[in-house]
Amino acid sequence: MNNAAQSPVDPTPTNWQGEAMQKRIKKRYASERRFKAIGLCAIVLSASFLAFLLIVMVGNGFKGFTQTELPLEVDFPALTGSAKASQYEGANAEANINSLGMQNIIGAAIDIEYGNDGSRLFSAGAWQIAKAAVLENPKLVEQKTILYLPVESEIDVAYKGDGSDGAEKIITQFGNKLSTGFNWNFLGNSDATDPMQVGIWGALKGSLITMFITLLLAFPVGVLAALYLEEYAPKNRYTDLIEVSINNLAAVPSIIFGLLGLAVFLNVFGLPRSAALVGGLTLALMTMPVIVISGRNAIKAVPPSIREAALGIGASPMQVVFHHVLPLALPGILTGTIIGMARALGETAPLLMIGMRAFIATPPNGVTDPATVLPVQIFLWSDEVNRGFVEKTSAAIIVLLLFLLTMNAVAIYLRNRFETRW
Amino acid sequence: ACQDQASGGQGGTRSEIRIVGSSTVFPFAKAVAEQFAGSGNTSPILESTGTGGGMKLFCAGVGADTPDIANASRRMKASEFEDCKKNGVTDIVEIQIGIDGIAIAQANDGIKFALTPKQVYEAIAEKPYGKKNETKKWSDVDSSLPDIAISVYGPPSTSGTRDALTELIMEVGCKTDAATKALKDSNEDEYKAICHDVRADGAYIDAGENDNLIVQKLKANPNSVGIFGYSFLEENTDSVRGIAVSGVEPTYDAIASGSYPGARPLYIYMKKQHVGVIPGLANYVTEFVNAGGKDGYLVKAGLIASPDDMRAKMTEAAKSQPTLTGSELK
Amino acid sequence: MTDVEHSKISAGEGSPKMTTRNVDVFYGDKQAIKDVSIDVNMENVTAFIGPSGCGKSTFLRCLNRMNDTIPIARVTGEITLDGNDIYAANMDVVQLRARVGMVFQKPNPFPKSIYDNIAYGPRIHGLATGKEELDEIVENSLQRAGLWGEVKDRLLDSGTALSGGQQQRLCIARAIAVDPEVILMDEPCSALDPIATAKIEELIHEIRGKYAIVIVTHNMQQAARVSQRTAFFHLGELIEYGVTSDIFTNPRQEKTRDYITGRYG
Amino acid sequence: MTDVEHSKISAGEGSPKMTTRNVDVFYGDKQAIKDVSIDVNMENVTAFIGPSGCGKSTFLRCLNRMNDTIPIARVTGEITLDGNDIYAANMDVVQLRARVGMVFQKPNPFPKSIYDNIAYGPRIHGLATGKEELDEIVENSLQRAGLWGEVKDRLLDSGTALSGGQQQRLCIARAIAVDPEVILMDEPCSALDPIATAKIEELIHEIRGKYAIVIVTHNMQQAARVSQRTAFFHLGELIEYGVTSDIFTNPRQEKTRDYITGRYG
Amino acid sequence: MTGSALFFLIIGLGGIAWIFGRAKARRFAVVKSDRSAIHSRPNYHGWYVALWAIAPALVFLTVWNFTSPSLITDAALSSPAAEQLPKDSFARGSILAEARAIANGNQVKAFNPLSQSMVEPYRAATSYYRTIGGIAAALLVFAFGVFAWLRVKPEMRARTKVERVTMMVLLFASLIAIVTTVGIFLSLIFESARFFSMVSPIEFLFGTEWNPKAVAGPRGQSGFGAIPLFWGTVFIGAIIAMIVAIPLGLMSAIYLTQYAHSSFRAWMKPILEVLAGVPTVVYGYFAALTVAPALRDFAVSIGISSASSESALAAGVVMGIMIIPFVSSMADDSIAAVPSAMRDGSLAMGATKSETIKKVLIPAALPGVVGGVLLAVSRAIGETMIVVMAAGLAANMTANPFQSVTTVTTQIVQLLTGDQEFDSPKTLAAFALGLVLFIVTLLLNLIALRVVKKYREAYE
Ligand SMILES: Nc1ncnc2c1ncn2[C@@H]1O[C@H](COP(=O)(O)OP(=O)(O)OP(=O)(O)O)[C@@H](O)[C@H]1O
Ligand SMILES: Nc1ncnc2c1ncn2[C@@H]1O[C@H](COP(=O)(O)OP(=O)(O)OP(=O)(O)O)[C@@H](O)[C@H]1O
Ligand SMILES: [Mg+2]
Ligand SMILES: [Mg+2]
Ligand SMILES: O=P([O-])([O-])[O-]
Repeated sequence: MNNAAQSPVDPTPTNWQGEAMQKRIKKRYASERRFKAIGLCAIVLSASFLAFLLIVMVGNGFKGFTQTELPLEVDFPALTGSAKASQYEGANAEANINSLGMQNIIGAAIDIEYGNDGSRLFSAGAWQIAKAAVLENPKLVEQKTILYLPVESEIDVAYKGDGSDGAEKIITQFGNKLSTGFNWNFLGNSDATDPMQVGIWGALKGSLITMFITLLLAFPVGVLAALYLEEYAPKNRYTDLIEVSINNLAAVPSIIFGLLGLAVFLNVFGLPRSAALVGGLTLALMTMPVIVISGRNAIKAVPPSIREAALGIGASPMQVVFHHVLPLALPGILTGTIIGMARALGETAPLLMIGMRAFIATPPNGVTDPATVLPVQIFLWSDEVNRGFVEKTSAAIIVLLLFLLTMNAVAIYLRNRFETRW
Repeated sequence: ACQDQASGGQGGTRSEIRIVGSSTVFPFAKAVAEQFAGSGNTSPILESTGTGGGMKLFCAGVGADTPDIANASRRMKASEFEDCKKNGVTDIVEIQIGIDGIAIAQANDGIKFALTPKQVYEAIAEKPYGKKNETKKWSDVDSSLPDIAISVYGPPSTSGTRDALTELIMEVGCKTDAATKALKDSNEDEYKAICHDVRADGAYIDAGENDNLIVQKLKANPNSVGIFGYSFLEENTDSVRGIAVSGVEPTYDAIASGSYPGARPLYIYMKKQHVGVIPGLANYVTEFVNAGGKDGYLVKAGLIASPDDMRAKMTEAAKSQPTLTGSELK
Repeated sequence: MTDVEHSKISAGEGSPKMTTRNVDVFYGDKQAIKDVSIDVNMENVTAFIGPSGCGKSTFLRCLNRMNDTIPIARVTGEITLDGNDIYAANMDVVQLRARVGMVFQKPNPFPKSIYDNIAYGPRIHGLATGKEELDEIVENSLQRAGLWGEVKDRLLDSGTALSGGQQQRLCIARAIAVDPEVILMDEPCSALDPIATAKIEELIHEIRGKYAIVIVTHNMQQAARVSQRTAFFHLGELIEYGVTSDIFTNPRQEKTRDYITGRYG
Repeated sequence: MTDVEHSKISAGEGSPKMTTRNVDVFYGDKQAIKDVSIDVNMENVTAFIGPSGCGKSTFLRCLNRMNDTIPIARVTGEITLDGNDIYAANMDVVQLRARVGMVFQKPNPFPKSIYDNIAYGPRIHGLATGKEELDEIVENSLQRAGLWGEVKDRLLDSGTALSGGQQQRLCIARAIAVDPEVILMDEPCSALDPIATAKIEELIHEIRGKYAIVIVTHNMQQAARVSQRTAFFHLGELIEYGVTSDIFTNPRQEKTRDYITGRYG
Repeated sequence: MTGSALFFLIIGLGGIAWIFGRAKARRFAVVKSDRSAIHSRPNYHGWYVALWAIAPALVFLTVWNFTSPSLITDAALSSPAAEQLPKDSFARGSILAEARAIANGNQVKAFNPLSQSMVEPYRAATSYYRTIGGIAAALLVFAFGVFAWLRVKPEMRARTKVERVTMMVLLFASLIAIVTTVGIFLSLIFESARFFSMVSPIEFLFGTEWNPKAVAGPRGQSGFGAIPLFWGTVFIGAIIAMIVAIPLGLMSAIYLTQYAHSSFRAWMKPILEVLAGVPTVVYGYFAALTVAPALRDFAVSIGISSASSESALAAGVVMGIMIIPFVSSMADDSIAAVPSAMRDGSLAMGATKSETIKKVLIPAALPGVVGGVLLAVSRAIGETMIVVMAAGLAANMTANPFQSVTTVTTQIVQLLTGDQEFDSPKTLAAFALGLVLFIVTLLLNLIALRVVKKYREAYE
């Protein structure tokens, strides 16, 4: 077999310096560089998608935190027939103010200063600002004051640089009087028809209540189930079934959980529609498998030698778990929980199924109150035609992303801080 | 005592008004609700479910877990009234809050054209005059129409706007064919199938109970046509414009005067049995009626005020709360 | 039982603290220990030697039922502690393990402070009624384990921050702290350097008066140095058990001789 | 350089194919190879022996720059192939590795067919101009690796389906297929049974005429059997390098003697 | 005593029981220093007594919470004030509820004047029954507590018993997963069965016309052919999204694991992960607001006049972006699982890095990558918000990515928001679609997990 005649390789040792070979190698290196560049491009492209998305959202949304205002001189004594400040203090302040007819007062003040057409300039809910101002400082009703009230949405949009012709005209007319102020309404109000009046507080509160319920249910159940499966479960058909169920639940599309919530919580149990309670329950079912899986991984990462050590000095299996395994696995469990909660916080589809998309103008005060949540609010606003909603939607997205990124950052921090390798 | 347990002795009451129903009335109801909440009342809970869906919920019974008010973009049907009665909802107050027209609209930057009920019918019916609908482009319907694909975003079958569309436009178009018209007496089912059924091959797109969505889709697809309540047209004149039907543009005056073919009244239905139980229910209805006046804020939002005599009647009705007998419905 | 076999069971005098009779251990279908009978005496160090995989660890873990933690492991035969069958239904495993302490091959301190490492056992068993008493137990155990001097100023440092040899002594101190009667050690020095090993051997030497100690080792020199009795295992069987000096100088079985002289293993 | 040291570099006659001078290798701050200078000759088998962790593999991997794949590894000193510095900037690593082939401790055939395993190298280097030529190279390499007879009917089976010894021979055939000048083998038999080992040794014996072969081994008998020259490493240093028979019968250094006689390691 | 007060009372009494149990155990613990004589630590005896004391009382509390309100209402109704109540049940119920709220201090002012008159009877009845409830609960706690306390003996295996209870709690927690799965399955099956009693499954699964109608009219049910939906789902989720996600995800993973400097990797990996953390509603908004119009303008400018703003492409591309980190982390894992010996073997042959990756690593990691892609597909087809906001509603069967298609999830949302009549096939169709989606994603997952597991085992 060492017969040279039959081997083409033997007689002529490879000429590595030959021209053909050198060319070939050049080509191979070129392809190497190309491949590497493609890889880099893929990453840069993926990252720039993210950057682009964030820039678009922040670019649009940042305007949502400001509003355009016009000054309005209100001569309260004249318009109210000299109301007394003392009426608007204390327990009955709210009721008394309502009876004052603030809407008419402001309407009249607008007519005086800006003519009969003036009310077109102001946001329909502008008078509520005045009401709030008086509630805060009842002395106002005894004097002449200048209030800065939000303008009508079209004008607001136009003043921020993207308006229709009609609105532009008004802007040139009142340009010197218009000013920009921080939109406190946006942080304090709930849903509304007028984009100048909308706020995220209602949705945010709904989100917080929903998340609270989710956490309350999913965390203990998830952790206990993880403990059972990892530490105690005998290996048999039933525990396999549990295991398969959990793995599959983690992969079930979220909308299916919405169908479950609708069919079971609403139709069978008759829980109230649109309530944070049902939302929390539904999301808890969705989050629990995530917590179980991450919990099991964290528990698995606790070295068996620790368990042996504890068992070896006479700790009972329960003591081993609660004294050693659980504390050591806790950072990992918490990381998984935060990630699961972040997912739940951003979830929309299942909540649509259980009616958390109603128009709700006041923040919820309890778990059974009708509520909506941030992502659903974003979804609802995104459907609005009024251009004023574009910036509000993006602004709400910024708030949501801030929450989510904070949660993720905490999770990453926890993971790095407590990442112990034994 | 048992009865008290069963019927809400424990279920109890609620402090906020619950409203369901028409997506056409929804924005008006929203505005009224906001106003209502702003003057010191608990904010009502509103859900836009479409007229038919709203009626279902409304008629499900009396009690805290059923809505107090159903908005409707058409009158309650006798069958729905029966359904209500069956479930114990016997005292229903009907209030006409104003008028709306179903607007056929397109984006401002689309190719401008006008339509007749006949053309609309032939373009979107499942079986125009009994034959399968083969049209793909508007020009297939009528050569005078532009050469663009038929793509109509419209309301779903549960919606009042859809009922208005079939009754006020499609049926009118359908009846232009004598043979089909004759069918009405001989074979009502067949007649309904021919005149009311909307095509399902993608040319007519059921956009759900969300008229805003249709406006958005029109903005994005200038070659599409949308069908929705006039108020949405009025609110979005910077992006969409109405298509003249039979030569009449959908304008306030045309609809108010009845010269526009697609005009129809809007209603709200209130459970009288809930008055005095749900705080503020009657006040809300009064507010609604007042807001629908010629200079009320609903008109600014695109509602067309009812004629004065009807308004007077409704102001009275909000006060005295007469209940429906069922005989006035069909 | 033949004569030869019988002679294996009890090596030398002294009261048997633990006895085992005809112990078989199975992992699933595989038999890891075959019919082993041995007595372990107080105030003695018993060494288990034998080639890798012969079942030394398996047998050792029978003595405090640590095998219970392996689902597929099954133990038959009789094992007694002070005459009570430790596999009897009414035997409480937790208590058994407190009485029969264990030290593992790889030092495994808890990731807690040195103090808490030692105090853990006394705490769960309620051996101390107050802080002072606990302090005393901790100091005592550390002293006996020869670690007190090295750690007395850093009792609140983590146990895992110690060196390997210190960690192993910490583990021994931890075992001592619950005041066991028997201490099982599974190759306690195999992860340690020679100096640390010497310290541990010295420690075993010092504490053996109070406990029955059983030690598994690969290192025959170590067995010869620390133990009074030696058992030689081979393929799950107990080949020979006797006084250490006899085993090393004058083994009765050929296999033992072969192993000791390095013929195989 | 002292005399003794110099004598270490080149063991015996023959033209040096590769030379190394004062090679140091660092992993991060840790020095794994200290000032090693060695010549490797054609048509010779050079064996590297030494206790575990002494740096044999590290040094071997310097010879075809496989250390480049470890980010923290840093090599200084001079290593030449046919007189060209292989760490020079203009040295092409891809070519170098084709010329200096390597066989690893654990057989690592690609999860491809036997044919594709062998053809892999010739394909990427463009050594065959057509299908027939490639077939020929494959057959040739397998024949030289003594595997042809066993696999000629199943060339399309996966390489991972072979037995361990066959896999290792496949890896050798794969290395041969690119027609290298030097073949490095890092404990090629340590994962194999004695029969497979014998086959590999026989194979080395057969092919050594064409290549310079360097083999790392733990097994001193193997070094004695297959190599003509042996280098003994200890703690990263080259203790002794010379003709194999001299090293084994008459080592100059005490450490070498101790190692060879099994005093430690 | 209100329910929550009663709850805290019971817990408080349980605490006392704990102390007593523990104290008793301590006494003999001190006396008998012989360890083998006392089985469990005093703490466990405490827990034993406390559990006995609390558990039956809590069961009682649960039952009482359901029964006592009706007892109270009955009592209140038997008072003379109740005679003025209207007969109408809702008004009546509402007045009672209000009276109850005022009596309980949850409400200050009566909206209905009649309520005020009922407050006093309510208050009386409430305090009467609360007293009864409180006493009963306390008695229960006491009785069972004493029973358990008497059983505290040195040899009593309190620890074992307490641990058994704990174990049952753990087992119960893990059963919830099964209950949920069964719940999902049953609710889908149940509603789907109703649907299929109205619409033939054959028509549903193989029909090509999707135009669901609400009323089951005499004209029969047509318009429930879901093939266009399935096609749209596959087109967007499994084709377009994957065309975006697979190359980008795979190449990102390759670059990060094989080429990138470790510090670059440390930064880039979390950044890519953020892509996965952005809520889907945000992607949907981004797709609808930015991507879709841009793609439409582009399509029109190259002469595709039929381009729709809710194109399959817009939804698919954005979904693909969302999936990138998913694919890349799966690919990352699979490549990392290839033994480095493989890589070394190839490099030692003189292969360049890219040749090694393309010819050795990727083929070796292929099963893992494929499994990962299957998981990604299952995620993509179950994704809802992006398609709801950016994909169309028109059930087209087109392969033109610039036209609009609709998906299963879009239609589920469409069918179930707004009006819901659970006797109409239109509403129930959503559940049938959900069932299909559930089964398909389940199968995909099972297959993918199996593939990945097999692959992992191959290299272990
Ligand atoms: N958990 C287990 N499951 C199955 N078989 C096991 C298990 N533990 C040990 N074995 C088997 O039982 C036999 C005895 O193992 P054991 O660990 O007792 O040996 P050993 O003498 O301690 O060895 P070493 O000196 O290596 O520690 C071996 O064949 C081993 O493979
Ligand atoms: N990738 C690496 N990173 C850091 N240190 C390493 C690395 N590889 C080897 N070392 C260290 O370098 C020294 C030499 O290792 P090397 O693998 O070369 O020894 P060896 O003689 O081949 O040992 P063996 O006979 O066990 O293969 C050892 O101390 C080892 O711990
Ligand atoms: Mg062992
Ligand atoms: Mg989603
Ligand atoms: O929502 P509708 O008004 O069309 O019923």
